[in-house]
Amino acid sequence: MNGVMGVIFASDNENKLNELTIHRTTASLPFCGRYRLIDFTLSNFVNSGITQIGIVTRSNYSSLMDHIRMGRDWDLNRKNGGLSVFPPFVLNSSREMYKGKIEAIYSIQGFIRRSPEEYVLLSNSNIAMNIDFDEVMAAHLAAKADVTMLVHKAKTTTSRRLVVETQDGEVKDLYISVTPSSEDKLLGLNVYLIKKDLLLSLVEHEYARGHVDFEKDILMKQLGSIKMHPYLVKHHAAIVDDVRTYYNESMKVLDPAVREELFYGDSIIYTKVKDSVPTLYKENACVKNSLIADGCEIDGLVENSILFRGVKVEKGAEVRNSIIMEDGKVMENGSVCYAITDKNVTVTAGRTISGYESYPVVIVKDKTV
Amino acid sequence: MNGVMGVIFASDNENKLNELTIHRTTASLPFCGRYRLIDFTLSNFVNSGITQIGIVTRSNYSSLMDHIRMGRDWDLNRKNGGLSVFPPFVLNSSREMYKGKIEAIYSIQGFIRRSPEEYVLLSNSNIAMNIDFDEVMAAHLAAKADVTMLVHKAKTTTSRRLVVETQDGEVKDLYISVTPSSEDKLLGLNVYLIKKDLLLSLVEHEYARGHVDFEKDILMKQLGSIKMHPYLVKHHAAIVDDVRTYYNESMKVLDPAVREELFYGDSIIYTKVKDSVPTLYKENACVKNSLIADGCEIDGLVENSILFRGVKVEKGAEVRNSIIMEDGKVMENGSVCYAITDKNVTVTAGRTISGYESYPVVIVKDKTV
Amino acid sequence: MKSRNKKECVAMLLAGGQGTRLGVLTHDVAKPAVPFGGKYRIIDFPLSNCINSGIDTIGVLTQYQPFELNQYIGNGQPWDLDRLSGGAYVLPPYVKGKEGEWYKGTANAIYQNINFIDRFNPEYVVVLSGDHIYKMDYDKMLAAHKAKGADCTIAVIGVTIEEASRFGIMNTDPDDRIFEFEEKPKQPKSTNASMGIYVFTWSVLRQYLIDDEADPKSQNDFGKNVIPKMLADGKKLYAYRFQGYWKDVGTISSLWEANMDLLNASSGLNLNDPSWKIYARNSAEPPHFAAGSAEIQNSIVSEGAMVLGSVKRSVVSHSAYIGLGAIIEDSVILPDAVIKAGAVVRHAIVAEGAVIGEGAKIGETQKAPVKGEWQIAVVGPGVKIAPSVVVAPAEMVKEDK
Amino acid sequence: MKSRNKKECVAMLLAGGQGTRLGVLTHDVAKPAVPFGGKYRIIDFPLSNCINSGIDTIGVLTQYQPFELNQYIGNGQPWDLDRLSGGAYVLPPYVKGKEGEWYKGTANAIYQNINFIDRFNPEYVVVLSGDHIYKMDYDKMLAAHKAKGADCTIAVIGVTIEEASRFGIMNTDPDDRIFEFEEKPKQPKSTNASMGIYVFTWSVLRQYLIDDEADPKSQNDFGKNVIPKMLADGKKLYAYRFQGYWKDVGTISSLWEANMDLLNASSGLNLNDPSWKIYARNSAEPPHFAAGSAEIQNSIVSEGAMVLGSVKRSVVSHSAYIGLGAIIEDSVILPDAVIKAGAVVRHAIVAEGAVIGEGAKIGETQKAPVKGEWQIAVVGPGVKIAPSVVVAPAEMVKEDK
Repeated sequence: MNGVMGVIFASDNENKLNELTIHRTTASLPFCGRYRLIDFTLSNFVNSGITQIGIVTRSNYSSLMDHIRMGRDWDLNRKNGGLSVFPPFVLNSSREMYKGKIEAIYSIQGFIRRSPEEYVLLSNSNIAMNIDFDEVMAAHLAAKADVTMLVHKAKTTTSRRLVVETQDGEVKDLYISVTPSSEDKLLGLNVYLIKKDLLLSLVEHEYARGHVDFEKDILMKQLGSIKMHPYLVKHHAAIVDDVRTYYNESMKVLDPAVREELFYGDSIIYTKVKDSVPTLYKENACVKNSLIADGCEIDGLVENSILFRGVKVEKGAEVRNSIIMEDGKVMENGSVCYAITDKNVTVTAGRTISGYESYPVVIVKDKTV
Repeated sequence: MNGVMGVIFASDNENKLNELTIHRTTASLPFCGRYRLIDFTLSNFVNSGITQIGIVTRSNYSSLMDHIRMGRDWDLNRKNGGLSVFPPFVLNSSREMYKGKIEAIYSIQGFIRRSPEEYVLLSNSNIAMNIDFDEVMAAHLAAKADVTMLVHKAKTTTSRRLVVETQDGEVKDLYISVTPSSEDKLLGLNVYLIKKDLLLSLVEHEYARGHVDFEKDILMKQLGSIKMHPYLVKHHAAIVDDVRTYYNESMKVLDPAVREELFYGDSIIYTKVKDSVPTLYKENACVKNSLIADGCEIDGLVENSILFRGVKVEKGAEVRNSIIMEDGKVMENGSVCYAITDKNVTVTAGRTISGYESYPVVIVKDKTV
Repeated sequence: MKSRNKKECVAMLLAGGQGTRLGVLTHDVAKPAVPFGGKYRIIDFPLSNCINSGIDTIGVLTQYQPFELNQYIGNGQPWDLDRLSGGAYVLPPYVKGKEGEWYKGTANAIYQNINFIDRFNPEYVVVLSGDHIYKMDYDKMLAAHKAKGADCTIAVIGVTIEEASRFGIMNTDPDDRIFEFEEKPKQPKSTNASMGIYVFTWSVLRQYLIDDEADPKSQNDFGKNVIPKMLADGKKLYAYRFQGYWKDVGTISSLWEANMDLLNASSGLNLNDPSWKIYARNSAEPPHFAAGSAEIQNSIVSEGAMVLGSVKRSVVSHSAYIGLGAIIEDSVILPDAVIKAGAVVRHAIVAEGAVIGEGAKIGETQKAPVKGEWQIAVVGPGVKIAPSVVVAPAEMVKEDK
Repeated sequence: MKSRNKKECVAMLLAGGQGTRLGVLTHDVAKPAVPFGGKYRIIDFPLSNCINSGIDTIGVLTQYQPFELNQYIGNGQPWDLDRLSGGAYVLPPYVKGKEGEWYKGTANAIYQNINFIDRFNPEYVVVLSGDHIYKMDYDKMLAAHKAKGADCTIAVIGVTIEEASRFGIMNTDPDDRIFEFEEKPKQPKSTNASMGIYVFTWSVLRQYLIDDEADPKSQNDFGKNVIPKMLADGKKLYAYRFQGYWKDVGTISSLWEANMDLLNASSGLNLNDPSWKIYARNSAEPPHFAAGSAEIQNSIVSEGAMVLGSVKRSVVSHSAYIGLGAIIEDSVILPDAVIKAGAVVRHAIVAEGAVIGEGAKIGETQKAPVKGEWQIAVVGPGVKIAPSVVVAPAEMVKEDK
């Protein structure tokens, strides 16, 4: 895959993730106990030999910068290629934030043009999956496609998703759906493989006409004029675009089969190494059906939950159906149920946080309840 | 020096550097043929064992990010400490740029507080010198100072400089001078060593009252209340704050004695390694009193000049008393005299660029003359 | 112009021989590469101590096939040892002159690498052992060495008078200057046991190594030859008193005990210390999973592990699997080991990649543990125990059974 | 779940013996560490070729004291070889069994490191030499190897029929399959000279190495034993034709010539190639300085050098000093060498840190050069030549004079 460079959009849909992205981009959203969402895309890229990677940020990207450092944990601290992070400005010296993917690509066209690779893989950062892009490239070449778009089979919900209708293995129609469907459809994963020159000429053309939406202003418009090939991702693929999907997709990972597909597939999923100690279970620990990261101390009950690194659950405390992010603390006899607590949240002794499966409560970073 | 962290302000005075900082911060201003200004401060820090370093940017920092990557060339790609680059926003989520050093420090107070070091070294990035900060610390402790400020002996010019008046080895008075002096004075180098707690409490106090200028609102105001110790830098120290000082300070480096002090003193000066080939002198080369970086090809005349990496001087071309930055090209019979050409400037065949010693002409990046 | 490779202090880590007292655990790997504490290897402790103490140039002296250590250490990145100059170097005895020779003793091992040390032109050399679990700031010891103007400083730890006869004992004057060194004395005069950690002024040690090598009667050992010779010559040797947890893990039972010490806050072995992290090469595994059927108490469990059974007072390392109904008590399960459904493991160490078949019984399955009488069963790396097979207490299983 | 250490292809770099033909230049360092081209060392070429070809795991086999190479390679960062897994490893012959032995031949050197290679479980192994200057994409050669389903692919370069009898010659059928290999044939049947670069399918080579080692009559050499045996067995060996500059720099005159080739665009040796950079450990020096008195033409000069005299048709390496009135012609001045005022150096190599006294005359100071009759004088590393001393053409100076 020496001929492919990667471009990751660090921010997308973050409005709907509200409290969880106040302090961070979607890319750096914690996921699965020790990861950030972007780890999956970065790791898939690296494992497929894509080592020239640009990340376009939009705002709140301190946590992202802190997480990726210069890519050492992904083996991306390279002399040629490696990671380039682009600040959220349109062009270099302006202070205007970019508005859509077209504008974002336009603003880094110099970087894309200068890179020696012939192809570009575009990806959002709100996807968790484990995939070998070598196979995507092989399919792209076999189909003689201009654009290959990754799709998976799923039902539409109220989230904004791109529905892909195909005929004879080619994309026939594309539209955005925001209404729930009863049956599986092919939904776009916002990952595209395309030749660099084609991408840049399409982007330049549309940007010059004031268009910014890649899906609407390029893909839908080019239907019929360029050959679009759908590549079906059969393994588990999670798209996180609001608090509900974040919660649901997190809980799915408690299923060993899903974990197998996400973590033991083609790619090793790397993340920032934090050198935590293993988790300590104390006298009164009772942990069931839960995913527990390193560095926790558990002396209470944990059930159907995900604990990130450094979480403390004290004696008599109960955590059920919840996601407790890094350094969270549930003190004696505290109780957390159907909740997502962001980093460094403390639930003081005896307090209760409780939401509903369909509406998990979110506690923002650094809060003490 | 395990107890000292460093904070570098990447942008200062850049208004006066006009054309040279359109595309970059002062910190990433090319200097001495293969360096950027910030290399000196970073290398002095690293050589003195200061490895927890924050860089506060202000704008146009893409070239800075590209230059420092994650600090690998300075051995700063570390698990604990290393480089942290802070975007130019006041606090995390705002879009307002910081206004003065006080605001900049305030905006990264979390980083400063969390770092385990007891002391902070504050430095602008427009200084080129070679210094051992261990000695500064020893002097600071010996003097039982609250703040140690680095000073050197020089005449004031029309540049804005902090004049330091001393009595019995202590700072007695501080004021800003913008008028030329006939005799040497002690001028501040904008490098300060101070205890973290003291710095943060001073900054908090002034910031809460709307003050932003570190020198005026903290140092001058605290005269008499805290103990300020001047540390005299005896070796060559260059301060670059406008095009004229940039030109003059560059030309000084043609003097072997100055080079000895800058490059063969306490610190090894590191920079981003570019793996250029050695410079090729061709049949008609004639090079006198000039500093020539790697990767050049010279077939013409070069005199009293500095050539950065990858510069080409073709047959019959003449370069005199000039600074030609990276990838500059002077084509056949072209002539450059008293000029500073930014990166990738081409002087086409037969053309002449000529300024005056007191007013060197500046040709902006990527221009073809 | 100064030398660009100079280091004030270089560490030399004596990674030891084949560690025969650890039996099957060191059959294929050098002792420092033995796993510890769920996600570490023994060598992570001295390496992390070095980098935390500001020492970034380390020679790892191993008698053994160097490849495993070479690969584990790699570019040194996990320990922040991927420096522009310096880093960690694995130094097996190499062939020179006609054929080359094994490291004859601890002093000879350093002697054979004088050229390596000289390349960094250090003022001091720290000599460390590769089979101790402890956290220590060598920089403080170095500062003491400098302050005393010592030729050699030896770290000592207080032991009980009963234990003292099992150690090398340093007898010191009130200023901590060592006037006598006794190896395992029957009648110990003090309780300052050597921890096998030395700071030497390199110019002094260098000459002693050359002289020691020239002495055909010498065993080329620090404790037996070099230190006594330095004392006899009136060199300035000082003891540096260390407070804190320190354990030699050169035997099965001490290795097991040190693992158990992690479960016990009062043991003094606390790795959850942000100011003194112990680094390890990361296994890139997801968090561990406790299934609905899991019962885990008083134990530590690391990343990538999958627990369906019951785990009490045990260490479960990364990527280990504990099947449904399996019972793990007072045991250490090393990385990638698989304990199948219904197996019982008590007072045992199950090594990397070992597979315990369904319903097998490993170790003490009857008696309750009595302190000091533990008998630890060991199942070797990759060994497969068939279903329902019984492995006796203290048994060491080298082959499939 | 896949193996996390697997590499498709591992490179083994035969860094050779003491390189006696290079005389004083390799007295203290292994041949691959000899400086070249102003800022490089010979080993930079194969290392850079590897990383540019996507091979990030390299074993460097050296007979010699490994410390200099160990330190030069360090964590591999200059060549982008500081990878999380893989990187460059210096592998001297180490002691095993009773004592250990020198690498007996090229094949034995790889044989002794089978365990190293096995740790990465590669499908292919590239075997390289450490004394050639060239730029080559091994990935293309590997692709050809795979496309042919070959057991072994050998890179060949076209030479003249006169030169052919100095090389190992591969006789091939039209499909480039090798049917015969002749070492320095008197009557060469073709002009395909082996470049000493092999791609092997590891499983095949591994077995051949084991068999070769078991054969007491074998010299354990690729060219003499392994390749002929594979041909005899009917294995699939293919030639891979290389176009471009390639030079063995195993002798003083060829090393000097290769340096001179850098000054001559028509030689085909162009290092100023952004798509195929040659990396080197950087010396962190400021740009070089040409003084007002300097005269430099048809030469290359590297960072940190200081030129006050006259330099013609020469290579001046980093940190070298050429004094006032000194004359350097047709010569190679290695790093840190000092040529004092008024000295004359012609047709010579002045090694690292050598000091040529004022007015000394080194090498051919009379005759104009005649191609093919160059006689290169060599002043060894650190050697000091006193003022006004004369060193004759072709003289090799080992000691101060």
